[in-house]
Amino acid sequence: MIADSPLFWIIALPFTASLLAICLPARARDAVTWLGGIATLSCLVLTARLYPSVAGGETIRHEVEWIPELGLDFTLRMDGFAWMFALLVSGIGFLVVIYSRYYISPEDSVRRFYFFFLAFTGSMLGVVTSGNLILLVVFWELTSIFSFLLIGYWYQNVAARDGARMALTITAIGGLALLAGVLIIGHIVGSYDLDDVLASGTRIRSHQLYVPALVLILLGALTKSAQFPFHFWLPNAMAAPTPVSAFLHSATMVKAGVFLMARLWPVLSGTPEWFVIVGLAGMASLVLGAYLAMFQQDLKGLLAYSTISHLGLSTLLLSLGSPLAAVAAIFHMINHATFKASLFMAAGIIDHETGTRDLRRLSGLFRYMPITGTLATVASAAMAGVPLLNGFLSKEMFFAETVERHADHWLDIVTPYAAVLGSALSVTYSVRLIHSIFLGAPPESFPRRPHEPPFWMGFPVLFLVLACLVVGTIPGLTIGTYLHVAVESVLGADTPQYSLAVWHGFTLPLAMSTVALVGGTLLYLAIGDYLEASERPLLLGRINGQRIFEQVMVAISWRGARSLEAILGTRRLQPQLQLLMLAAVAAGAIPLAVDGLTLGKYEVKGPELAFAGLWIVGAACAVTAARQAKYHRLASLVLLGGTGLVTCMTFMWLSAPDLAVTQLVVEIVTTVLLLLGLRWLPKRSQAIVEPVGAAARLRRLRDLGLAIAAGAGMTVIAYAVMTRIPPETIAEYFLERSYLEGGGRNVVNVILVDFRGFDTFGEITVLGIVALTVFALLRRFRPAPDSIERPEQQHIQRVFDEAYPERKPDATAHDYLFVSSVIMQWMFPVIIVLAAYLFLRGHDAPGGGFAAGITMAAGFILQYMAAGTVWVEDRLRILPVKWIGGGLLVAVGTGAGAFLAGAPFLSSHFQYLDLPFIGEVPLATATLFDLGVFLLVVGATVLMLIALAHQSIRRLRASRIEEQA
Amino acid sequence: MMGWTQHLLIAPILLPMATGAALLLFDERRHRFKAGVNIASTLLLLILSIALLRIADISPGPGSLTHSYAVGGWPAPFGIVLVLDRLSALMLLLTSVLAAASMTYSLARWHRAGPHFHTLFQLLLMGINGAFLTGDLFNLFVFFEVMLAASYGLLLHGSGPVRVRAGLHYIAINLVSSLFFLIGVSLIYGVIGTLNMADLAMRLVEAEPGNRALFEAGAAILGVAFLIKAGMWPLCFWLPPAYTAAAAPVAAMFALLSKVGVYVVLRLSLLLFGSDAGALTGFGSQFLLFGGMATIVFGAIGVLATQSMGRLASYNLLVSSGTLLAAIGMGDAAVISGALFYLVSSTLTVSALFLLIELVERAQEPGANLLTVTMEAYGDEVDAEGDEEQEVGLIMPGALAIVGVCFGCIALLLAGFPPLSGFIAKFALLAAMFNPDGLGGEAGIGGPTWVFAALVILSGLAALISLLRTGIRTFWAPVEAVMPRVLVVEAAPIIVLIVACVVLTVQGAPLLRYTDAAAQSLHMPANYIDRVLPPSASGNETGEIER
Amino acid sequence: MNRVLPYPLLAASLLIMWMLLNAFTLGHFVLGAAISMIATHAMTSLQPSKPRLRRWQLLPRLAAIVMLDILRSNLAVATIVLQGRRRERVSGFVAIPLELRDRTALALLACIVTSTPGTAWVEYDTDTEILLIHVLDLIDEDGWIELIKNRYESLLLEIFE
Amino acid sequence: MSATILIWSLTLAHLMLVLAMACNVYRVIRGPRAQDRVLCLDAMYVNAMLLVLTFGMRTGSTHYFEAALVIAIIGFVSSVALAKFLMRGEVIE
Amino acid sequence: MELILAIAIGVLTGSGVWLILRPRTFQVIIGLSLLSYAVNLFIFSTGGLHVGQAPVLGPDGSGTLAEHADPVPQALVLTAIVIGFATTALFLVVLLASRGLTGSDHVDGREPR
Amino acid sequence: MTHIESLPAWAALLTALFVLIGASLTLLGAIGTLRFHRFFERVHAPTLGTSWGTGAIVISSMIFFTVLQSRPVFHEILIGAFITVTTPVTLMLLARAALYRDRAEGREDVPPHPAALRRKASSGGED
Ligand code: NA
Ligand code: NA
Repeated sequence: MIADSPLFWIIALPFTASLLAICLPARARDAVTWLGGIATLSCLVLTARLYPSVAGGETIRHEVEWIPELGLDFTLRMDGFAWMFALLVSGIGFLVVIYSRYYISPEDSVRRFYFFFLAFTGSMLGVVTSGNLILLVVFWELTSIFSFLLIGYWYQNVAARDGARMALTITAIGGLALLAGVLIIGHIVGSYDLDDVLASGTRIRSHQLYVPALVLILLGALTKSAQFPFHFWLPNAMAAPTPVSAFLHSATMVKAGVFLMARLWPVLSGTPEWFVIVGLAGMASLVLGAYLAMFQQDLKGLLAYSTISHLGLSTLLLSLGSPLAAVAAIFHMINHATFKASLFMAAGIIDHETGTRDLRRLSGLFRYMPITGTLATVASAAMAGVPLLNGFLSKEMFFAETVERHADHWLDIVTPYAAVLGSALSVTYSVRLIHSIFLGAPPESFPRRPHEPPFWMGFPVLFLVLACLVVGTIPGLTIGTYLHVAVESVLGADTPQYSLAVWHGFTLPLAMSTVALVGGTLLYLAIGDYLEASERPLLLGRINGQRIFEQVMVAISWRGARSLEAILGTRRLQPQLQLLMLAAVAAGAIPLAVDGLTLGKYEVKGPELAFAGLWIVGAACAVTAARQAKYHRLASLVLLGGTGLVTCMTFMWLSAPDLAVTQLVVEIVTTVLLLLGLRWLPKRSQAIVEPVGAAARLRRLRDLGLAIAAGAGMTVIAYAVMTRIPPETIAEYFLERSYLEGGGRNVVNVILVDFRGFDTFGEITVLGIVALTVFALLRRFRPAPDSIERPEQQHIQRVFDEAYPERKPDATAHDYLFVSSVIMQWMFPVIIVLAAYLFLRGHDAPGGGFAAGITMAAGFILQYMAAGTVWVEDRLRILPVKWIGGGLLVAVGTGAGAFLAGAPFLSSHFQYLDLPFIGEVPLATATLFDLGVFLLVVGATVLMLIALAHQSIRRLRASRIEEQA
Repeated sequence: MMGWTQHLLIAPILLPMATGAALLLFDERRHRFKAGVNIASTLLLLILSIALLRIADISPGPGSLTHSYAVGGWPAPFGIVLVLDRLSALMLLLTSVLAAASMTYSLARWHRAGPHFHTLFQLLLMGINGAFLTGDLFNLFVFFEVMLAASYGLLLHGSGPVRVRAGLHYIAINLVSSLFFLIGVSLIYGVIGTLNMADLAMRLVEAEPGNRALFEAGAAILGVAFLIKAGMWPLCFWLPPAYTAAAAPVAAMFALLSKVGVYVVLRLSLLLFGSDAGALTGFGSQFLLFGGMATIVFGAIGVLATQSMGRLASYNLLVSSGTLLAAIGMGDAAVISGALFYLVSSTLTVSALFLLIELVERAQEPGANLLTVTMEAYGDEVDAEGDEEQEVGLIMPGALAIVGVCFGCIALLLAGFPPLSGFIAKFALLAAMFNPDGLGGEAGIGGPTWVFAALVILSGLAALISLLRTGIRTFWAPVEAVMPRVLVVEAAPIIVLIVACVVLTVQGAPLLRYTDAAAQSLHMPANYIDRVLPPSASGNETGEIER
Repeated sequence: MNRVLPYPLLAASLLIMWMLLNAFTLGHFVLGAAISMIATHAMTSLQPSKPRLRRWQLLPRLAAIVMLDILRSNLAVATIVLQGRRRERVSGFVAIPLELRDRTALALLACIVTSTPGTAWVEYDTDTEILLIHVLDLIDEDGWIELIKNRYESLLLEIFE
Repeated sequence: MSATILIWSLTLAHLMLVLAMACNVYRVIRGPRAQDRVLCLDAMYVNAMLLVLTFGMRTGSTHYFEAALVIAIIGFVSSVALAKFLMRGEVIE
Repeated sequence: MELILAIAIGVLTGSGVWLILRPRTFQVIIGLSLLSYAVNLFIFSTGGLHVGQAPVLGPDGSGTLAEHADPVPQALVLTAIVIGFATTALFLVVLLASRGLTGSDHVDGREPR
Repeated sequence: MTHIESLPAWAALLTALFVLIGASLTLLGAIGTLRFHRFFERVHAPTLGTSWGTGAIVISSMIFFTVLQSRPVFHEILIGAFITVTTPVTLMLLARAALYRDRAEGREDVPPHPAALRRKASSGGED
């Protein structure tokens, strides 16, 4: 079971506690702290209790299937190395909790802090115990995310926001690279399981994808560990609360990178590529970090650069490829964690007590806080590599390794010098740290009067410093066995002989240590005052990583992206439509060009003169409509009608009477519709000046070309289709069964209401939806200011009418329709009969519900035109929305009626009913369906037209209200 | 005779249709009643789609899982058939989940922002479901139109200059694309003589070579129409303005609309141009691959370039479209399985983001706390009385924190960061790309695959950078954050969608097994054809759900 | 009768229309009757001005006269078109004071005038009751006034008022 | 013989009617005024209707009747709308 | 016959495409209408051309493709006509709303600078 | 064209005659729209087609189908009737609109409104 495994709980506990923390009430500050302490302590204890099995060389595994298909399993795996790190993480985590109890001020949200902190702890423990590389990436990214949230804990500060963002951006880039690298590893190995991967070192190194995998994984590791050239995010992350820095930037987060390099060291190391990349990064970080640390005025900044430098040391060690170097690297990782965590916490105490972290303002603090001063001094000494402290031991091993020959490369020759230089600089900044803060004259005033912190706040520092001392003096008795377990689990059979003795005799490494210590101290004596006064580092001061990063980010992700977006995209409609057309023309033309177009020979009778004439008329209308649409809208509309008419005639000519009828009625209603709209468009006479000149001409020419291409393409395709021998189509089936099984002679109509009634079902829905949309839109319609006025004609006629008061008001309008409206009204019942005729005939002859519906709607419109909206609506109560709903329901109800007969939706049923006197009457459910169509079409058409027409009276109503006001 | 359960297949179309139509018969001002009916219908649809998913997934293995329903009792290929397989069932479920979320969200205020919202919403569902279910090319056009028409209405829902301006472009472009659709379909009919997709696939093999060029032209023009909908660069510039302008619950549904285009491309390209298609095998796949990758690039650039959250979400949608299209272009079953997982996850995420944006904006400016609806309806004599009633529902405590957490989760999901399903999805895609024959296979990795993989990863990075910028600006930078008035019905759907993503993370394996089976069966078009076309096409006895 | 069938003539005409369109069978009589009833009722709800047909038996005579006149005018106008500019021709407006009040009758007159090639109904002012027509071949203005008034208006007055 | 005459006369009628449409379309295109265009569009409708009738005779089929009837009964609706637009600037008041 | 119709379709398409690439909304709507004529004719033409062979069956109620035109494209055109009508109406209203709300009848809702 | 051959000669000739008459009248009307120079003249032209142009073709159609189907076919008469009734509506409205537009532009060749005439006359009487 899951719960049985302590390994599982080591991960689960912090996460559970984290969620609990955020759920606790805001007042329960102590409870939250206790929760954090218990969680970390439990992890610590759980980890510690695993020691016996780990020490026996066993690898504890805990596997839960997650997505086995993809090789992703929730595999936890603990060996000595992981154990060592888990201990470090949970141990220092616990100390940080104790410390934070006193650090986090009452104004800050403790819940939020522990939410993030514990989740981070869990993620970090996940990273070290992941037994599956993908799972490792998961936890890896989680550490990035939670570190982002922790760094941004005081998000009110700009520095915190910027630092957090930069940290996340850099580490996330690295994390993604790591993912890619891991994927390649998976591709090479065939598994993401760490054990499998560790067993496939040779295979990986000899694979052609080794270099990309290596580069990507190193990208992940180096960014995480803030190694050159990705180091710059770490100093900016110092905006985090100090406990966070103590935890993340000494012991955990940044350690993840070197941890990973050590973890995969057996698999990836030993090649020239590894040596060069890792070595360069490590060496540069070592020296540069130490150099820049000297110049820092911010206490935490100094520690941050120092961290970069010390991690560089570990990295450099790992690059060397020798097992002994790896041992040293692992040892230094542990040592660094202890002294750096204590230093960070000490820095936090100083900041907490004095209110500043500025080295220039801090001075003579020893007098006020001797204990803290002592502890910090010891820790600094460990950092500087002073003998009898843990830092000295690993540094000694480091020197010993650097003088060895590892590769035939200039880098290898430079290493010892760089090592000494870095160590010397490290001594310099360590001395400066102590000297500047604790010694010298106390300043006139601190923001607060400093004193020693409460015992439990100082306790973690004390504990860690003691650890430095103990390890530094009796390494063999203390760390020795544990280190050996860790080392052995990484190196396995390659584990070298090494000794952790304090004294190895007068060796070259000792000499190097001495040089570094003396040189560093002398350097401080020489330039200490300069450092104290410097604004920015010498030489490299102008190179500000943060600024470069920000500039690059702005350039690439903001300005660059914006200009690219503008180049690659557009927000204007015309270019978009051009692209659409271009795409369609290309889509049609390319296959034809590639596969070759063959024109068929099939032809219905030769060209007919009248038909040609018809299309001369049609084409003339179309082309003129296109030319006139800009300045003469009405003309264009009329010409469009002409084109439509010719289209109708074509349908008629070519055996499609149904289409002819439908197109006709639609044509008529569309014309009315567009005319209704025309009233709200601006007058073209007051036209906006259109762009002229060469560019505009070119644009028009291009559009013309596109239009001609599209037209030509359609001509070719249409001609090719028409002249082919027709394929065997499904149509035969319809012709055969239309009458026998569909009960109708008009095959088109039977297809529409029966064979493919489902299409019609959707189609009327479209019409209904559009009508509702039109209605909705027009309810919110606001005419443009220049359209609100009555049309010019009405204005003139009104003036005329007012000039002749003896006539009725609005006499012109009245007289205009006085006679003709009579005929228009008398046509109403005729149109109803026509609609009924088209509807009932539809199944056997041209017509059908749609044509009937539009016809009926035309009848209504005619009444509106004849007598005006108000007049009609006083007399006829048309509820078009109900017609729409009713029509849809009739259609769906008819279709669903088939369910009762156990047949699929829309299955039709027809029979001949023998009525007395009348004879046989065909009754088809399809007719009922068509009734639904009819109802909907009437409703939708009327709704659209009337909604438009209502705009005119809305305007009247509005102006009337205005007049009253 | 058919049992009632066998009609389940058509229910996802009929139910929303009937609901939408019935709602028209009631007075527009009965908002609560209509909302109740709508939500009940949407939940029923959710249950229905779960049932259909179970039907589609009832037996193990990829084959013999296609169910067909001959509408009107006319056998395929003559009549219209609806086809249910794993892919369509998955899309149906996704639709109904999003619908339930959006619908709930809209109850806070949006459903009263204009007339007939509920009907339009239900009819949109009808269109989407129909597009997923139909096995007929022209019927697909019809359902596309239903869907588009409803989307026009919903996009314009609430009116206002921004929406109308965006709507004009959206409608113009979709009208043109509908014309392309028609040209493509009719050309295919003219050349091949059928409209049924399965029949088409079958006849294509026998089609004479002389007709092939014309068919290809038709298919390509059809493809342009779908790719416009799916949002492939350079046919996608309409999408960000339109989706940004739409009301939040509408935009959340729109996140699915572009997936309909993707769905159709996937369905048709594997059915018609699959491995059995002879000379037509792989037609257009290169184009999809490179077009998809271009779309990812453009989407990622847009993601980086934008300041507005709406556009951010839209561009993320483009990225996801591009990813899916390129994955289809790769044509590999494993990749498509990953892509389907990605589709589900990314759609849920972007929908959640679209819903969230409004709440976030409410937190940014105090004015937004006022009813946006009221502001827009100001001075409208028709709607005035409707806004008297207060918004319904409880006000969410701790809204800002919840909004922030949701935003964080969505950011992780979009960027494809662990631990949420966005990561699983991208990992599934990448793993399939790197290991086309499964982990440990021998197949190498081709050049385009490298580019595609890089783009998948880098687009996530772009999303991260942009969301980080936006998130910090929104949640961290303001000195005095306004406590937004967020109703429970607004926050709950977002949380539910995010929780769904969490579930996808934890229960990734079952879904991946499902998508795997779906992808496998897509790669066996013969199965589909056999199930859709009755053994003897002349038989009358059809219209049953066939197991 | 009035309530069931407010416009009997209309209903009958519609019925005839229906049977012309379909067939003269009993079935279509029944169906047509139903449909024409519906249509008539729809018309009723519009409440149009109801014409009072006094002597509807004169209608066929009017129709015959008009058809013949139209035929004549057809030929006349066709000649004009064919002649083109060879003949001097004056066209112009003629104002005719009318006595006809009934709107339906006016509509009928309008149909007659307009359907006759060569004359076009242009404007009717309800206040002055003056009809303005346009004549294509205006030789004798008074002749046209006479024609309209005597030949058509008087007959229409007889039928309607 | 008589059949030939009928066929020829129907074909001729087609041509004449199409020619009539062409004449009308000239005015629709050239105007000069909007009323000319509307007038001639209306005339085109009538020409088209007559074309439908003659075509019905030529094919001996009654399926074309509905189209002609539709033009006869509601063909004038759009022309009325256009005319009213010219007069009042608004189709429905 | 085929050639005439093909050219006609081409001319309608060309005019329509030209118009939808224009900047004024009214031009676009006329263009869309012309394009839908073209597309309807195209759909129609894919069934092949037939004169005097309407797909309306005789009294015996039987028929084959030899004596009747293909009814399927006709049915498709009918659907397309309906949808075209609906969308024309919608586009019209949207362009009016756009003109009303933005004050411009440019397709982008603002005059180009 | 088998159906045409089954037609008796007299019917065929009669049909042909009426068709040609109708088509010619319509064509002449259309030519009229080309030839006439003013709108108010052009307005007369289409009536050729709508009156006897339509009439002749309707008659020929009735003859044709009556003979062809050996039963009375009269429904075409409806077309004639409705064309006669509806065309005037268009023409009246259009002519009046044209008149208004000409008056609004102050053209001299159209008569003023009757009301204006009357006022002129009455004011003239006062003088
Ligand atoms: Na100092
Ligand atoms: Na006349």
